[in-house]
Amino acid sequence: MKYSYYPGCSLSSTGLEYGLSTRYVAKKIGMELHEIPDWNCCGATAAHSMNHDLALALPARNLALVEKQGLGLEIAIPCAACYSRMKYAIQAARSSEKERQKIEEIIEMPYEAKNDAICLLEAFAREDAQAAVKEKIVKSLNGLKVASYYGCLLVRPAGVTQFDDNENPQSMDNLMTLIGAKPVNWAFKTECCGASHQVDAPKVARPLIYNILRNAKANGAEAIVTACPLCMMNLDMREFEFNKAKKEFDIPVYYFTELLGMAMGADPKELGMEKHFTPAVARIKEAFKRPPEEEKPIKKAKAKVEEVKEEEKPKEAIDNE
Amino acid sequence: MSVDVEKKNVDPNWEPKILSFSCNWCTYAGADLAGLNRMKYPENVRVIRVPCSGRVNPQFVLRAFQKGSDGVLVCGCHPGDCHYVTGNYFTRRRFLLMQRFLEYNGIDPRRFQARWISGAEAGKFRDTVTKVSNDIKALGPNKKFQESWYKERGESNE
Amino acid sequence: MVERNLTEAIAKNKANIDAIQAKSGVDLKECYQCGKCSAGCSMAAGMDLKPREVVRYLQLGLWDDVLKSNSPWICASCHTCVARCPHNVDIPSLMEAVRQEAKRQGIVPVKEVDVFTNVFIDSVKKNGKLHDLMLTGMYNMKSGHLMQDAWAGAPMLKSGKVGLRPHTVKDKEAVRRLIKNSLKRGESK
Amino acid sequence: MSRTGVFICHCGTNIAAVVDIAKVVEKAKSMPNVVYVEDNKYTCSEPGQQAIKDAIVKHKLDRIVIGSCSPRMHEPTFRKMLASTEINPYMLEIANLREQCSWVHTDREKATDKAIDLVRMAVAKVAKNHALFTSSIPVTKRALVVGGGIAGIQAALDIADAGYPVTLVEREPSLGGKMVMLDKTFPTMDCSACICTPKMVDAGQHPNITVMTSCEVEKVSGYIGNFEVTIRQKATYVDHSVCTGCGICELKCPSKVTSEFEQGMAQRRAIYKPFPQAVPAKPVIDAANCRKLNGKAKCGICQTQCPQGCINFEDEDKLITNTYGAIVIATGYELIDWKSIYGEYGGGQYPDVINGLQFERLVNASGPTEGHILRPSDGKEPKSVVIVKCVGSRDPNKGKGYCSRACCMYAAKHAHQVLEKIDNAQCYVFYIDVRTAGKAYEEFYTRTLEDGAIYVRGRVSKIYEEDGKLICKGEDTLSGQTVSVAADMVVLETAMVPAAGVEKVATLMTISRDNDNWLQEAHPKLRPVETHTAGVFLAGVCQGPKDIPDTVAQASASAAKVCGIFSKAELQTNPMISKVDIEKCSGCGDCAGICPYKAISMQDMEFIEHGKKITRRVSTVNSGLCQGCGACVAGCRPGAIDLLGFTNAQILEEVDALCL
Ligand SMILES: Cc1cc2nc3c(=O)[nH]c(=O)nc-3n(C[C@H](O)[C@H](O)[C@H](O)COP(=O)(O)OP(=O)(O)OC[C@H]3O[C@@H](n4cnc5c(N)ncnc54)[C@H](O)[C@@H]3O)c2cc1C
Ligand SMILES: Cc1cc2nc3c(=O)[nH]c(=O)nc-3n(C[C@H](O)[C@H](O)[C@H](O)COP(=O)(O)OP(=O)(O)OC[C@H]3O[C@@H](n4cnc5c(N)ncnc54)[C@H](O)[C@@H]3O)c2cc1C
Ligand code: SF4
Ligand code: SF4
Ligand code: SF4
Ligand code: SF4
Ligand code: SF4
Ligand code: SF4
Ligand code: SF4
Ligand code: SF4
Repeated sequence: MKYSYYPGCSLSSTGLEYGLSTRYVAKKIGMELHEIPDWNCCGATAAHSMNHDLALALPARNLALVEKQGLGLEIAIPCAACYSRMKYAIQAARSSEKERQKIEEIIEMPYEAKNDAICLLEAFAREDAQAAVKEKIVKSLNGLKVASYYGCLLVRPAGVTQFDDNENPQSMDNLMTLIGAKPVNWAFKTECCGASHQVDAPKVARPLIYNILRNAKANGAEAIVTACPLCMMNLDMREFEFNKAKKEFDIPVYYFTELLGMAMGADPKELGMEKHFTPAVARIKEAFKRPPEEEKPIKKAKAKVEEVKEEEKPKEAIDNE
Repeated sequence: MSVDVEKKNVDPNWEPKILSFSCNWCTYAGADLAGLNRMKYPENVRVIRVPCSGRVNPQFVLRAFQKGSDGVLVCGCHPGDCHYVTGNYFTRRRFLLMQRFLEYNGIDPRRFQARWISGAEAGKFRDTVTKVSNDIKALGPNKKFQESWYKERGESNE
Repeated sequence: MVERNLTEAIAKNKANIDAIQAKSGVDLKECYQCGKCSAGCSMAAGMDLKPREVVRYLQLGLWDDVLKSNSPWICASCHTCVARCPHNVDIPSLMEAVRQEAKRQGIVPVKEVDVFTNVFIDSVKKNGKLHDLMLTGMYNMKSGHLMQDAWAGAPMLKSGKVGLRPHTVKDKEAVRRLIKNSLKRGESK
Repeated sequence: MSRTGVFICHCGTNIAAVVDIAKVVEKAKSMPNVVYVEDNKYTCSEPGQQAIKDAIVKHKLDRIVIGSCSPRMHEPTFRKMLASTEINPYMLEIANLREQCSWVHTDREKATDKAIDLVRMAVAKVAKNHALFTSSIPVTKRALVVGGGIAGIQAALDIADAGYPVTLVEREPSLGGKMVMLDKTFPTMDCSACICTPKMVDAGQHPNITVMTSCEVEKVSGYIGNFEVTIRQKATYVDHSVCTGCGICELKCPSKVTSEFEQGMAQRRAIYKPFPQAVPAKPVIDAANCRKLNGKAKCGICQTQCPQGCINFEDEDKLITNTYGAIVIATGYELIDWKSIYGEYGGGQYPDVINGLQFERLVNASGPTEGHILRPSDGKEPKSVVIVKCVGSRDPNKGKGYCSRACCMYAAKHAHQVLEKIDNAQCYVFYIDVRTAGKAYEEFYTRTLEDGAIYVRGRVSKIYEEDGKLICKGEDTLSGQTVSVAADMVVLETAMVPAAGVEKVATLMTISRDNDNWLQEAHPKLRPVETHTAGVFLAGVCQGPKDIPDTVAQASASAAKVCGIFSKAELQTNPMISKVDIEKCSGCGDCAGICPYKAISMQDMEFIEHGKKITRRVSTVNSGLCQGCGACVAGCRPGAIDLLGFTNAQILEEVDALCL
């Protein structure tokens, strides 16, 4: 579990908690994250609104720095937007020699598109990480009902990201099950949250957040988990805003790393969890106090007993006749 | 390994002679369909109808090169779709042997191609023929093989 | 509504529409107008032309309508449409190509989106990294939405989520050159 | 010296517009052995053919070349014409001047040059042609029908009624296929079971029909007139010869599993008949779910309960071999597995999103709800029903590119049924096009609109559950509005795909499949029920999506084809087969290994060599089996085997003529 690490701009600003909790959890499970030296902004949605080449070049400089870093590792990226931009850049550079050379010319650095990028969620969804997480769990979320929200950029376009199903992904749900939470079956896992348009076209974009929250609520979610600072920021901040107008939602929003951290016994402060707009600490503390979920093996045993009984019945019937 | 002839002194109006052995059930039907659909392709390919690509003796190919053909194309049904069940598997095997043999004798392997074209793939027929024709045009006339072939026997190539 | 003269529209705009197809890699003929894209589009409610209509208008040669449309500016590039499209029509690429072309001609139907983009890139140009406070401040100023999200400023400053001083890259010059190089190449792709 | 006549066809202007006919004629005159050349406007026409016949007499021709359309088009025509002359029908070669010349080229000069080459090649080849003679083989007048849906049943009945014995092989425990699952059938809305079950019974009782259920074809060899077919009778563990179908066993069996027939919406037992009117009306044991047979428990209840003592747990698969003169394939279809490809429709997580066949069972009076349309999730009557068409059809990205052809109509049927059976129901049909190409179909669709069905033109993008409703999001592309419907139940009209296992059937019969795995007919318009394997015919959906009227029509057509074969005492063989020169044969046996039809066997033969009798192994070809592929020829090193009609000498002449 060794990765080059591209935190992206958000993790030192609006996504502070994500950065803190990622560091915390990674350290716990022995995942090495080697931050790319002197990385720059990936350009997010703005660069590709403006110019195609710029949208490739900004992430490509970071990728070239990874090659210069020389560790030969995959790059783990916590932010879905950064992840998407990096994947595009890698794909473009690999698509043709011409394209790759063009990128090199623009960034004025050698770039061979050697390293792959994965999202941080994928790094944690891998078997080795899951096993390590399992070992470090000290508290269970005791069936806390969580709606895993993946957003668009982690899973779409499938040809670029090549990660999980684009309508009903499972990787975050699996991690949540691992720490004792209960993922709810809901329908807005990969619906768009409006991304940057929350700022520049709020009238159109706000309802998207509202619908996401509504569907999570309708399906009984007590919390939403995310794997992207933009999704998180949008949901958390706008839920707070909606509630100011009318107290309608009581669904704190978390980074999956925060919940992993909590299950590993972290203090909420270490993870930055008090920084959310929608208060988030109480819900977890309350969950920890719940009675533990019934263990599954017990259920199984019961079922077995029933089955045997059912088979015995007809035998009696024969004897009677 | 000897290389193909250089393209020196080639008449600009020169048209290659390309022979295509096409199986009756797939490629020949595909070629007919290309006609029905009025598709256009170069005129320099002549089709010889065979019942199955598996019918093509290596001897035919040799003879074609020997007599002045610039390229030979063998076409049949897709593997698994042969009208005669397995004929094209034999074609495939023979084709590889043949190509190696020709290469050994100094013929550019691009001059001898095998393709799978079904009766429905009129477009593929057109594209294949066009590509092979362009490739061979780029390679220029085929002389080398004939020369060596005849020289070995102490004959001239005329 | 005025009657559209298709003979004229198609003849007049063929070159533009061919160019947009080439640039976006979208073959407009692929779309058979099933509407699945519009139906699933997250931003459709704010679009004057729904994604399907953008394609349709282009199919019919109604180029000017599309250039002036707000849809390419509102599209969030979420890729829901293309993921579900039966014919894999890459609408986000099409939107992007139209938006860039509109901008080139000075047509900016949604000023805010343009301002946001420019401010964002300015911030990157200046520091190599994004400075949220500057982004929000400059955006509000330039877009005229002075008080937008101002309520969030104080708590975020307090929690350290936004800082007064930007984070910066060390090699600012490299990033600046990179941006210059990209923009200089313009649409040479 | 042979005397070749060359006839160049204009095909109106089809050839003449591009190829300079006069020049071709001129050149042909100087080709070797050519003694006569003429051109005709329409060679295949009555006068065109007469002109050739006249020329044959007048110029004492002994072989001819025709430069015309593709030999795939008119070779049989011209062979037939030659049959009425002095010349053997096989003394003919055709230069393809239309499909492979005038239609694909525009440069007149180059096309003409090519035409000349093609004629020269044909002239060279024909010089080496030999007279060939067909021989005859006897016909076994018994037919095999594979697949017992309505297509197979109809074909079997028609052949049997014509007086020929038929074996009808069905892999399920009963005949009936999909049709017997349906409730009513468009456009007449007659009860499907009422018209289908009598046919099943007819087939079951017909003196000329042997119904073999729980059977599959295992092996096929031979050729038209004489196919040797091995059928695997799967173990049923019930002796049907004594079983009375009383059903006691079924009632007592404790092992319940979901019913395939009821589309997963009801249960059946491990010993079961798929449905009450099954033909044969006798149960079978499903070994995988029988507690005794799968080793999970001792059970054996059915055995103790059966008054006839028919249960035999030791039953085994049996192989039965018989000879058939012709085969009809009618393996039908299944519905596409939409759950694995449409995550946006919930991927199967919502029980009230069902497919069309499930709906058929729900409205069917003998179905799990006795004909009441009730939601699978909670048994409540849905008041608002959404029907989504083209799910998996016309969607090359996720499903299939083709149109499934019957769903537009049965979607209208389903809408009609919803509105008829549920009071105050709302029914929304999301569609892209409404295709009603059949007699009385458009009228049927219009009636559904009159019933009050709301047709919305657009493909649904997402279906999800919220507050107990299924939210369907679509666009009404006619008004340009995005719309949503809160439905209680959603019916997805999903694509038809070929029945599982069709690849095996196709391979056994050596017939080809198209890109979507539908079985390939010999010609889409003019030979729609034939295949490229002589004596094997197609009926029903196995050839491509269609509804019942078309299925039945095709089934009767294939039956007519079979009867056509059986009406002859003997069949004429294809004389273009391989032939061994035993003098040259080294007995290596390579050819026998190559032949895909097992037409070649090695036999010991006695020879007189140097006055001495010796025995040598040589190759012999079975003329009934040889299909004329020529693979053996290319594989014979000593050149002992040759393919008549495409001999080495003929092809080499063609090569030489081109390379001149
Ligand atoms: C929901 C729905 C509603 C419909 N409603 C109508 C309607 O109202 N009107 C109408 O005209 N049409 C309707 N249709 C279409 C109709 O179902 C078909 O046209 C018809 O059933 C096709 O019959 P078939 O015999 O070709 O295929 P099938 O009914 O599929 O029969 C094929 C049979 O072959 C068997 N089989 C498959 N493979 C093998 C094998 N390898 N060996 C042995 N046996 C095998 C199968 O078990 C099956 O019994 C509807 C279809 C659907 C899905
Ligand atoms: C414009 C057009 C384009 C088409 N294109 C296509 C196409 O591309 N592909 C396709 O598959 N289909 C096509 N079709 C359909 C196609 O024409 C028909 O499906 C087909 O020709 C029907 O053949 P038929 O023998 O049933 O009828 P017809 O061709 O009408 O033949 C009936 C014959 O019976 C004769 N006749 C009528 N009454 C009597 C009588 N009382 N006594 C004796 N003789 C009688 C008529 O003179 C006629 O010769 C097209 C149709 C049209 C109108
Ligand atoms: S989903 Fe695709 S095919 Fe359908 S209207 Fe949109 S772009 Fe066209
Ligand atoms: S990519 Fe754009 S057009 Fe497509 S669904 Fe998302 S917002 Fe709508
Ligand atoms: S023989 Fe062929 S080419 Fe000549 S008229 Fe008939 S169809 Fe046309
Ligand atoms: S109980 Fe025996 S006779 Fe009756 S249906 Fe069952 S197997 Fe047949
Ligand atoms: S043995 Fe028992 S489980 Fe098996 S079929 Fe008979 S009754 Fe059913
Ligand atoms: S028949 Fe109608 S519903 Fe079915 S695939 Fe074709 S157009 Fe779609
Ligand atoms: S391959 Fe030729 S030589 Fe060998 S057995 Fe067959 S016919 Fe005889
Ligand atoms: S020609 Fe083909 S089918 Fe005939 S014997 Fe030879 S290999 Fe077998």
